[in-house]
Amino acid sequence: MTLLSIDWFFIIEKVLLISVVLVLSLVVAMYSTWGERKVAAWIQDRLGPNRAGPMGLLQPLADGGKLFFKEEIIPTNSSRFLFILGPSIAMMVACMTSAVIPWGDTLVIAGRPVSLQIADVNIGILFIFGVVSMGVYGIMIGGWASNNKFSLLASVRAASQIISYELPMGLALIALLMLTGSLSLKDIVEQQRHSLWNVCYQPLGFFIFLVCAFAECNRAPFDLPEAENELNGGYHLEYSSMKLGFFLFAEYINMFISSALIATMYFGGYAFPYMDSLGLDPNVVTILGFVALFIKTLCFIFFFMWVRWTVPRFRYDQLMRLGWKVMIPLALANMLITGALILARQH
Amino acid sequence: MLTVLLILIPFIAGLISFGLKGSGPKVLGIISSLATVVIAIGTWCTFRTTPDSLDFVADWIPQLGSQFRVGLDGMGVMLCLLTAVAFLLIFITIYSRDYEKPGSFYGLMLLAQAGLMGVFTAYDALLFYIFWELALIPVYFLCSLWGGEKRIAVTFKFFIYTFLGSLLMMVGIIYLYFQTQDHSFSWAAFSSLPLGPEKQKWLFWLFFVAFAIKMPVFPFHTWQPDTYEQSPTPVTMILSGLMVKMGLFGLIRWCLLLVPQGVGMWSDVAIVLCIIGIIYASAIAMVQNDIKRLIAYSSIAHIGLMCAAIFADNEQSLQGVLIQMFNHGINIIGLWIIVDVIQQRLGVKNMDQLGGMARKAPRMAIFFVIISLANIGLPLTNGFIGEFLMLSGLFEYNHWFMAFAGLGIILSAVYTLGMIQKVIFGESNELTETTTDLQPGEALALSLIVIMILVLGVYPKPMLDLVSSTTEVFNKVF
Amino acid sequence: MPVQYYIFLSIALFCIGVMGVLMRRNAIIIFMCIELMLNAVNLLMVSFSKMWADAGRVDAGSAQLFVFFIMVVAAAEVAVGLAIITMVYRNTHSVDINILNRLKN
Amino acid sequence: MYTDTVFLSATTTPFSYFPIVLQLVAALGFVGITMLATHFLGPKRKTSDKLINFESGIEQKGNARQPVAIKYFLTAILFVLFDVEVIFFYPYAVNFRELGWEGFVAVLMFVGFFLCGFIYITKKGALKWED
Amino acid sequence: MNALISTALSGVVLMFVGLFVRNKQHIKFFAIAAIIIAFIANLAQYPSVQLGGYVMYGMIEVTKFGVLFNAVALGTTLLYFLLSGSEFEKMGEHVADYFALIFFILAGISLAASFSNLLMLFLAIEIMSIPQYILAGADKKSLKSNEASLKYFLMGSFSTGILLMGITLIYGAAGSFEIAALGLGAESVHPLALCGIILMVFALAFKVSAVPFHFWTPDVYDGSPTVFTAFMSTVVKAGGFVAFLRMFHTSFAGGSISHHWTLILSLITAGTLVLGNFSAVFQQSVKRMLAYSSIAQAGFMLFAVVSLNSMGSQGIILYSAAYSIATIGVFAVLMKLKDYTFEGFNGLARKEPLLAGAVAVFLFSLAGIPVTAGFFAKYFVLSAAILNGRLLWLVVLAVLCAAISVYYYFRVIIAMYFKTGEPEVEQTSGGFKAALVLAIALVLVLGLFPNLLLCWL
Repeated sequence: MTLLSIDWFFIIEKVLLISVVLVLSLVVAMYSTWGERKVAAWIQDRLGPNRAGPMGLLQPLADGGKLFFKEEIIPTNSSRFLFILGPSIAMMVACMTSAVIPWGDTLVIAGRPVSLQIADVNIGILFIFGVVSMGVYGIMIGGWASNNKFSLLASVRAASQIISYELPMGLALIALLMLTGSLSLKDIVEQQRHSLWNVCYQPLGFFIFLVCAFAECNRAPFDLPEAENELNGGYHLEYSSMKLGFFLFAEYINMFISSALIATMYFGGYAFPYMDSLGLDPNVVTILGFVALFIKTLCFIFFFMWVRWTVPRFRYDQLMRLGWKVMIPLALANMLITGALILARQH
Repeated sequence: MLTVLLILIPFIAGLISFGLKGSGPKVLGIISSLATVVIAIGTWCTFRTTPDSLDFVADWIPQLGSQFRVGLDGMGVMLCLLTAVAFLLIFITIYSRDYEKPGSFYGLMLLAQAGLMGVFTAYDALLFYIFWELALIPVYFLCSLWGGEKRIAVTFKFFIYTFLGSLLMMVGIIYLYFQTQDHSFSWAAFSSLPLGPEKQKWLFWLFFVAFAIKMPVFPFHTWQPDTYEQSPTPVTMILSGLMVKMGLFGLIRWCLLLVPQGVGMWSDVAIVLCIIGIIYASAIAMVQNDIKRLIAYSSIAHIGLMCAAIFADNEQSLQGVLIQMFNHGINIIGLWIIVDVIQQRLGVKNMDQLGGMARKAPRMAIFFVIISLANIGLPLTNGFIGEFLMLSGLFEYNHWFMAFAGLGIILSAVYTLGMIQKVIFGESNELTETTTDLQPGEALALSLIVIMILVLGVYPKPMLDLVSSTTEVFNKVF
Repeated sequence: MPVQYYIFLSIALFCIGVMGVLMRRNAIIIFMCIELMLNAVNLLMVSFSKMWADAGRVDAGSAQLFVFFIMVVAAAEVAVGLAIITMVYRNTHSVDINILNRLKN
Repeated sequence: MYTDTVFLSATTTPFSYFPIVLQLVAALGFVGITMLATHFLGPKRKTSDKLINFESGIEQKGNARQPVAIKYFLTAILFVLFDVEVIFFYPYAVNFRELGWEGFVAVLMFVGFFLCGFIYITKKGALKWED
Repeated sequence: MNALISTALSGVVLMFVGLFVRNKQHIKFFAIAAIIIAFIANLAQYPSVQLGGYVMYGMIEVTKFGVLFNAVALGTTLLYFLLSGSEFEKMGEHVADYFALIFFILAGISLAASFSNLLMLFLAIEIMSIPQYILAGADKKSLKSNEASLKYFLMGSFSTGILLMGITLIYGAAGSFEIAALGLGAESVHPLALCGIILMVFALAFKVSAVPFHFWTPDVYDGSPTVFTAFMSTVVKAGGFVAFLRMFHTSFAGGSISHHWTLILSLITAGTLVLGNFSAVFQQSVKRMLAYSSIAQAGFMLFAVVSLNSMGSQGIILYSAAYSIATIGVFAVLMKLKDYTFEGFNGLARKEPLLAGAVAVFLFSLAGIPVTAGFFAKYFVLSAAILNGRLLWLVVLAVLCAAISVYYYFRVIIAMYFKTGEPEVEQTSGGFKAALVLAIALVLVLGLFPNLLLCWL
């Protein structure tokens, strides 16, 4: 169907895919909150949410509904426009990162190949990097707009933390890039499909990336920006209703996306062992691949939660020291060693 | 080598003098200037026999085609002689005076002498320019440090005027340099340039303004009376007796021969300017009461005549100018010595307060009268022959010009005689009663001057012979 | 898209930047306008790079290299500039350049 | 039709970014609608006490927008510098196989300078948070 | 190339010296040693480029001219360190950092002397500029210094933006960044290239503070700590001129293209001369007078660019040397005085004859009086313009302006020598005096034998 020389099937297909991905990430985020509480309860030997629905499964819906119907409070001292802009940016950013992640290989529907990736751009990693670094604006603007000393301090802390950990993250990715020679996430996955997963070549890089991902998501043990015992709840102290919800959701979506990203870059993405030698229909393999990716992602989400309830929070100076004085040199060393090894093998 | 010595002796003596104290500089000054006079006479003698041996060439800036090229022709010998003699006279006159910081004073004087010698001997345009500036700076410092009350502003004006002029000259020099075949600054290369009339037309002004400011020719003269008045008298002597000759010398050597057609095109304008200057200066001199300013204006008038004669473009007038350059130098220095004596004794410069000095200082009066008459150009004094030649040359060029210039001579007689009348004769007053006659140094200097005046007035042949070589060069050009 | 579009867009951005520098009084806004100018240049540089690459120049990538350097230098300028503005703010509690006329008299 | 599809899905043309634009529109729509919804859905019972800033229950003192510790600015500035240096590694990493050992040595030099700067700021105490 | 590497490395080393050397008076010696090494390293490259330029990746071309100019820049900086090195110690704790910044500026200058690619031009200009913004604001507590720094920074980066736009437009027209291969000298000039060239003229005029882009200069030079003004207004400015000269003489000299910009540039030159000189006349502070005089001198250096011949490059070398030595010297003495007005110099000759003599010689040189280096500097740039043939009006204007410049330079001399007063002068060390004598000797030697420098070209 071509009208005005535009391929309308393509657009419909993409719109559908985007809707699915967005809904999926929202649902995953919602149920991450539930999961988190369950994991916490399990680790701390408690019960966790169990009233709303079986095993408290409806709890996230109840929370969401509650947030919608809460009163919207915008403090008089705050900057109104920025106050609303902050959480919006946070949410926007969270929604955008999923665009370049290959959720699966190509399906063939009615003879037409349909890629399970919203956009396969050749600079996928850079795209994610760029979008994620916008997230800092959401927090910064939110904290500033609140005109609250705690919020401001928290947002400044958050900004410093996020940008500090962006450096080793970028360096870790460079090592990966040397290995793969491409910034396209699809290419990276395809390479892992036929060989070992990248984590085997890049254990240190993976570790650095993981730590940085924790810091980027403001997850424990790096959740200084919302350290409730010193900052009253951090940068979203003044927020209520869905604006608070956005900040919280954005955090969980980010966690989901980071997990998916780690899985994609270091653990083969939708590729799983022997996927090409099972002799199954390509469509089935693709769906299995998607499931594989999803499982890997869930594992990482669980890992995130596990760490949160295991490792105590860093002090701020420790956090910055770790970021600058340990992670950056480590990442640099990783990059150089990777480069040297690859070159040595080449000759 | 003699030529180089002319520059080197005062230069080195000047540098040494900065380190001396007490009467050391004075003695050094006398010795050095005596030596210079001897060398200058030596060059004269050499010039009569082997003129080529006076040339000296050394590499300086080969990339620019500039050399340390000095040499002397008749005019150069004469002016070097004048410079050497003038400095000797000055040093003799001021031997009995005490200046503050004598080391610096004599040092600067001697450096100025070195600069002047350089200007008169340089045969390389760049070298000429450098000496031209070098002569200026010590004089500037001398005026500003030892001058009168308003010295700073006045000498500043003088400096900026002359500096501007010389920069314009530099533009001209650089332009000519690029016209030469082998990119050379030598005088020979410059003077053999085939320049079209169009170029000469404006090149003339670049050079002429520089020289006109130095001489000074109307309307570039405004710095001069103030500067003469404010400067210490020895410096005034240098300015009026020698530095003025730099302008005339430059005009002859570096303008007339390089851009003859330009000179021809503008000679009427230049002569008119000169004549305006003559009349104007004479008129002011007539109503002047300040004796220093009177002599300053009279100098403008005389220089105006010389300048006009240069532009008259014929051998006679040129010969007159050359002779008159020497004579005017001697005469004007004599006049300044007298004025200095009066000022030293009485502390006034206003002629109304003077009078009847002949009675108290008869020797001075005699010298004053003789020198003044020479300045007017009375026959049998040295001024006569030069002025006669110049006027007849001008007459040959244009009758009317000669008439107006002659008017200047008459006016000069009027104010000079008036000056003698007011200063020497007439009733003496309380102030002039206190005066004393000449001291030995002053008397020696003045008698040397008077001897020269009379000798050259009666027997000018040696001088005419000396300058004939220069005038011959011009015969070839025109 | 034809390169003209990019040229017009970049020039427009650049002019906005220049206008901002000339008309605004807040040091930080001026600074931002300067950054806008630099980014307009970057955009134009990259589009010219594409243009010459399409025209068959093999070394057209050097323009993109140039952009990298512009970004680096801009970053260095940001570092220095922010430090200066912070310093001025600490001393005067203002970043309005109008109060900075002590040197005029 | 085939050419159009290829055109739209090729990774090197600007049109491969088209789905991202779509996603941006979708995200914008979602955020906007939710914001509006929560605005209209929630109750509005504003009191002046409710609208002042919360500072642990005590009365607010002064404006919150005061200069914060210079350390944070410093971190930001250092980030800008080092991040840009990191950017330089990207083009290298893409091409480093072609550049071989020669390029590697050059990058080692670059890393050397990077480390010089790094050690310098460390020694200067720019990263010292424990006062 | 050697100069570039050695200065850049020295900068890094100096940074670390500051971390490890406790006594800040010792840092100066490291800096002096480093600059001597850089000087020697630079000269060591001379034999290899004597016959032809040494090209590196199409980015840098080291030529005789570049090496010689680097030698001048490094030499004058050495002199500057010798004369004013101890003033750094009064600027606070970060002495080594200031030295390091100076070395980075020098790296920029040496790049400016030998770039062969527009990218390197841009980098050179920036490496020269950015440390200056910091140096201008080195006196953190002084509001004047703050203001100078901010103003310089804003104006400097603004002009950088304009420069970049120029470069981009030229690239759009020519498709190359190599200055030798731009090939714009054809019969018709691409409109993009024309705009680009004009923008570049403006931006570079900005960097070298030519009228009408000079307005930042007096304020910045006045507000900056004097010790850094001395450097910024001399060596760095000369570096800007070299970049200017190299760019325009290599790329935009040929064919019809030069007609387009020489007219603009000659107007700029005329404006710079006139405005710089006339403004300098009315200043009361010597420091500010020197700031305006640096604008005026920039006018003379612009001659070298606008006249488009080899005399110009000789002139710029000599002018850089003469102007830098003299100005650095005057500033060095100025810093020893308490009072920066003309009256502050009253009677200096009586109290400190050496200082006064030195200042007098330096001012003579700045005014272009013979036997000082400044004379030949002016001589060469004027020659370049006269050789060009079409710029005689500019030459005459320049001569008039030079006469005006005597006025304000001599005001200092008059104050020192002809007026009485009790100037407050700091005690000067023997080393300072020796350096001053060295500077005087350099000025005079170059004034007598300019070919000692130019024979290398």
